[in-house]
Amino acid sequence: MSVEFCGLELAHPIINASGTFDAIAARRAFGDQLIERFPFAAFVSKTVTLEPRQGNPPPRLWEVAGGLINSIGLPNKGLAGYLEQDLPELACLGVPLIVNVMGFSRAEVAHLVRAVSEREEVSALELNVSCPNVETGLMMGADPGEIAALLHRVRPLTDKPLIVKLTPSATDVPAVALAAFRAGADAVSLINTVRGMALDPRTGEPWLGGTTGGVSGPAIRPIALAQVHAVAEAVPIPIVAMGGVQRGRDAHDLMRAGASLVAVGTESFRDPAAGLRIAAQLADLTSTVRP
Amino acid sequence: MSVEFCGLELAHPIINASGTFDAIAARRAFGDQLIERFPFAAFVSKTVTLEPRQGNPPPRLWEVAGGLINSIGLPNKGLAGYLEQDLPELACLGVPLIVNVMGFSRAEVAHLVRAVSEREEVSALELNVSCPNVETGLMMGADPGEIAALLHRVRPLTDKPLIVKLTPSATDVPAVALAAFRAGADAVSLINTVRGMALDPRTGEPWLGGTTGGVSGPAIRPIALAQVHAVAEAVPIPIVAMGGVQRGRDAHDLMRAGASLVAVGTESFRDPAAGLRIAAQLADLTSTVRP
Amino acid sequence: MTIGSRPAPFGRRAATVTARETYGAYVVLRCHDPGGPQPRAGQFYMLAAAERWGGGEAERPFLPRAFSVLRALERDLHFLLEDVGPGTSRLTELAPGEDLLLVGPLGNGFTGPREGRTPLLVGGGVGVAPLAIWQDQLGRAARALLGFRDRVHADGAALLHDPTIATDDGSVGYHGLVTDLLGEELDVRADQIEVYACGPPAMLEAVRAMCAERAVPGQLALESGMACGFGACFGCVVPTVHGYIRLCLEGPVLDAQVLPTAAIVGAGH
Amino acid sequence: MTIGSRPAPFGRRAATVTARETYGAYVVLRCHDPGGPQPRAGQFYMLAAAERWGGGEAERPFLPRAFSVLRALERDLHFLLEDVGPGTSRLTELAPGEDLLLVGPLGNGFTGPREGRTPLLVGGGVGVAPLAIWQDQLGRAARALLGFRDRVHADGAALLHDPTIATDDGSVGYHGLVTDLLGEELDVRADQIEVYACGPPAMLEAVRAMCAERAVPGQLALESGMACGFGACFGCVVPTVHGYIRLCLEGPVLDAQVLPTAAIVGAGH
Ligand SMILES: Cc1cc2nc3c(=O)[nH]c(=O)nc-3n(C[C@H](O)[C@H](O)[C@H](O)COP(=O)(O)OP(=O)(O)OC[C@H]3O[C@@H](n4cnc5c(N)ncnc54)[C@H](O)[C@@H]3O)c2cc1C
Ligand SMILES: Cc1cc2nc3c(=O)[nH]c(=O)nc-3n(C[C@H](O)[C@H](O)[C@H](O)COP(=O)(O)OP(=O)(O)OC[C@H]3O[C@@H](n4cnc5c(N)ncnc54)[C@H](O)[C@@H]3O)c2cc1C
Ligand SMILES: Cc1cc2nc3c(=O)[nH]c(=O)nc-3n(C[C@H](O)[C@H](O)[C@H](O)COP(=O)(O)O)c2cc1C
Ligand SMILES: Cc1cc2nc3c(=O)[nH]c(=O)nc-3n(C[C@H](O)[C@H](O)[C@H](O)COP(=O)(O)O)c2cc1C
Ligand code: FES
Ligand code: FES
Repeated sequence: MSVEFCGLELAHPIINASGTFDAIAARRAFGDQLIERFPFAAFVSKTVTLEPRQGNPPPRLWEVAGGLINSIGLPNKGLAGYLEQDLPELACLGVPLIVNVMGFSRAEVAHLVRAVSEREEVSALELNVSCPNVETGLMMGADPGEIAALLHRVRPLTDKPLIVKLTPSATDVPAVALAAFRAGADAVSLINTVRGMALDPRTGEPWLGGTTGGVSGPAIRPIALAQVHAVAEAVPIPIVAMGGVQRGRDAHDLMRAGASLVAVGTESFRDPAAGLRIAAQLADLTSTVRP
Repeated sequence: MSVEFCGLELAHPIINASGTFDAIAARRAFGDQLIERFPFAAFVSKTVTLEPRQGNPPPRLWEVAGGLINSIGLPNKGLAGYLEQDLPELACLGVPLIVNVMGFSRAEVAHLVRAVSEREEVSALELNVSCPNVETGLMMGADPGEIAALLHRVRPLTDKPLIVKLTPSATDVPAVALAAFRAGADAVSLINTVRGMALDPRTGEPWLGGTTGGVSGPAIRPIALAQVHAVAEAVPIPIVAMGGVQRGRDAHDLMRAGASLVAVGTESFRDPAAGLRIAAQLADLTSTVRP
Repeated sequence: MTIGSRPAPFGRRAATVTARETYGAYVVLRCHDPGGPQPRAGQFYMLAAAERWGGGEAERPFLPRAFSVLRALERDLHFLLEDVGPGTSRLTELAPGEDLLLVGPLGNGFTGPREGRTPLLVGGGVGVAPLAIWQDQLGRAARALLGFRDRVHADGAALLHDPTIATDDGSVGYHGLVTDLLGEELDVRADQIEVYACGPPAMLEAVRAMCAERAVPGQLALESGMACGFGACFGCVVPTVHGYIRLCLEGPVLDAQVLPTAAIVGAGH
Repeated sequence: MTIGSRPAPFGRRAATVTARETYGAYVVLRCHDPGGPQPRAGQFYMLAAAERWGGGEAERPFLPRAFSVLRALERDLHFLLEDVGPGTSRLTELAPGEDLLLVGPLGNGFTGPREGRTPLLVGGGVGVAPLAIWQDQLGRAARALLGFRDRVHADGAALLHDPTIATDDGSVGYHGLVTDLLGEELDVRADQIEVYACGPPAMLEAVRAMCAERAVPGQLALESGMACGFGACFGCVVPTVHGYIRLCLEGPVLDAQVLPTAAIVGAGH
């Protein structure tokens, strides 16, 4: 099952979705078994921003049919904290590290890309563009022009593979993917969570501290499959697919639709070792399907 | 619970979502009880197009977590067939009729609006704009400019309430709603289904005859709530909200978020009389909440 | 009383499971349905478990599932189920005392044989269900040819009176396809028979082709994926010579002649 | 053996339910967990039913649910459950022989009282759960003050040794709040007590305020909505004087002093 992705050699095609697995916390909970049986072929960090962030006020979670809405708000230690404290610890995981970064202006993203890229522990970068550009007011990831301008700025700053994580809420996601490809992205990843909302059953007010949040889990799996399929027809670069993957068959479907790697997010909340199970199920399916 | 909507007096705020209840077929299955206990305060037709349509090749359905994907493809008798055969029968339902129409060009929509609007059995029109404009190539419902141009063309053609049914796949749904309002829409309805896909577990090929389809049911309820909330903040006109409504509380949530009416779609498949149950549950909730 | 004269009650109603029996690979569920009318043979119901309909494979089931009525006695409805996925898995584990939610009877059902013809029932697998109630109504003289995969499935044959059995593996009865048995019958008396068939798509298609070839009238009880069962979703269409028709409304029993093929895409498992 | 020295096994494992008992409004589930380490008092597990986790109210549950360990004896884990929604509804209907899926033990647990102080356990409602195992470990001399809504809930008091009981409606024991009882204790010997408390947000907040006022050390076992239980989702944060902390990782037991409030938004029901 070993696979090549943007020049990286991975043991299998299953990685984690950004922000859904904290390897350092998991090691505290599960000890060194986590390292011995690390569930992912590469480890993707939670989104790192330039400055430290507290994240959104709680409540941050709301369960829905086949999934959940989260309004976490990207809490993180900020670039410096991440590079100093987390990266050295993550380097012990024994799998390639992909660092997910987000900035609120092109200059911020450029700063992040340059600084992260300098670190040899880092194998690839993922750009989270599901946020507005404070300069233009446009969602970076929803507009082909924004994406192109962003990549023209940051692409020259690193030789490492650059993955652009698309937002599912664009009118024309394949057009955004195409713009990213043309401007030099090495791969795209999709889908990020889909905007959703819930009301407090007692008060009728928005439940989530952040008012709205993002839906993840099997509820969005058919949406992910459709978008991956459409993007695969639009761009020739590798795709990291995610959205509601629970079983090997879901991963297999996404790969049939054109994905090179599949990321597991919400399912890890239900089963911390979901990545291992899904990778094994996928290997079974692949060996049965192509004997 | 009686409500006023664009000048219509409705017995309660629950109507059906277009294409999810065929009153004529239901009368064949359930007899006159259907009329005696008609579950909706107004009846919305399945989308009517200018020409008759067979719809997509089967399979047309795929069940997913908390919902289903459909790729029905708008089969209908065409405008003439609808006006001649269906409308007289629907007039016996005893509730206001809302006719949903779709055209593939502004001229087609204009033709449909004019012809439908002439019929006195019709209380209001709903424009289904979840399709590309063959003239411009743009999704009519995803682009504010398209919507404005369409409404400038068709708004003068009818005095009846004109509801624009928004597609949930636009980057900025509130902007589309605002364009519709400014160009004279009396109300907006949302959300239509969300594009999704499934693969045949045996062959790995797309399962649906139409390749992709639309996800409906509780899986999309949090998405609907978020979009209704955002649109309600953007426009002052009434909103018909739909998407995964299963219980009175779901309808109540959508009304809290800004809806005037709530439409029930997929839940009618599980329970043909769902509309009655939901209207009763909503009445209970409303009377408890505002004593 | 006119059988099947009343339409289905509007809406979904609860019916308590009164018995659960296994017939080899199949489960028969009986439930008490005091509110419903007597169904016609060939009609079907949409069923769901009242509790915990969901949470199975891939977080399904969500929609109700269609089942032919197997037998209807004294306000008790019987259904024959094969566990092929999350919906049938949930239903087949229901125990007496638990509730079903049902809508029905739906669809059209079989009509009696044309003048001068005797009925011949041809069933495959779980498709024997509508033939049992049809035999109840036609009388025991109505002969049945039933095909099954193997011995454990052939136990389903006990639901009909004196059937001739074929199995794919020869473990019970004739070793081969039930359509071989049908062919033998048709060779002898094609002009005296009206065929009533229900079974997997490939079998139904073979039956259709045989009937077409010999101008034998046939009524085929088809399956297709259904969401609603009462004409609301347009999801269950099958192609006919008149275009697509909603199987839940115009079927599930269709005259073999209207079908270009009875091998419905996406049906069966 | 050092109690609680081993981390939780990585991943989710099945544990068979061995007993189900009711204590008034509560259910105690026992399950056999040969693979897991001995939990510490105050630690918790993420639980789900192995079958049919889903298909309840609003098509939930989907995520596992957090439960404090009530007692851990001979590789058997006990949990105390109150049915408040689709997850607890499904879990409380599990019968012996059915499987749970569990992850844990997770979180930090209580630590022994500071030099010179004796423990006083203060529990409200289903919050008595972690106090039972803590009393097991501290010894029966550890006194417990327990508050319940009414008689049917007060049956949960039987899970601890010789507790002093308060009920909101006066049906059992003291008529009033358990924090009234705590106040009386603190009035007498604030300098000799360390408080261990678990219960609904409003009760915990009252306890926190009382401890703060009289400089009494307190360890509060909190609740907040959790998706993962092992630090993966950042969903369970509660505000502390050091900023937000993940309750599943840094808690669920927190020193009362770090909390600006123990009335956690969105916790409880
Ligand atoms: C009119 C009629 C009468 C019937 N009578 C009977 C009867 O008497 N007894 C009986 O046992 N059965 C009967 N059936 C068939 C029965 O309805 C199906 O077996 C049942 O719906 C399967 O549901 P499931 O959840 O168990 O399996 P599913 O997994 O829903 O279905 C099994 C098959 O459906 C397809 N499938 C797989 N995944 C999906 C998905 N996500 N969405 C949609 N399709 C999928 C595949 O082809 C799979 O093999 C009848 C069907 C019809 C239409
Ligand atoms: C560390 C810890 C230990 C715990 N120990 C115990 C214990 O020992 N015994 C025990 O009985 N309980 C315990 N709990 C609480 C228990 O986890 C909850 O009662 C349980 O998760 C409720 O799940 P439910 O599905 O039954 O109800 P839900 O409906 O999920 O939850 C009930 C409450 O959650 C909110 N809510 C409603 N709908 C939703 C939704 N869609 N998504 C999110 N929230 C919603 C509301 O506030 C509602 O009143 C503990 C919790 C934690 C964090
Ligand atoms: C709790 C939570 C936190 C997330 N945090 C991030 C994040 O920090 N950065 C990011 O790019 N995506 C984040 N995501 C999105 C996931 O990476 C993934 O795109 C999405 O959850 C869909 O996958 P899933 O359905 O398997 O969870 C988060 C998702 C969840 C559920
Ligand atoms: C089977 C099916 C057919 C539909 N057909 C139409 C249609 O003809 N015209 C239309 O505007 N919307 C159509 N819709 C969309 C619904 O009106 C509604 O917007 C959507 O299903 C969300 O509501 P729900 O989750 O309650 O089903 C259809 C939906 C389904 C499931
Ligand atoms: S199943 Fe819905 S129309 Fe036939
Ligand atoms: S529950 Fe997920 S981080 Fe605490």
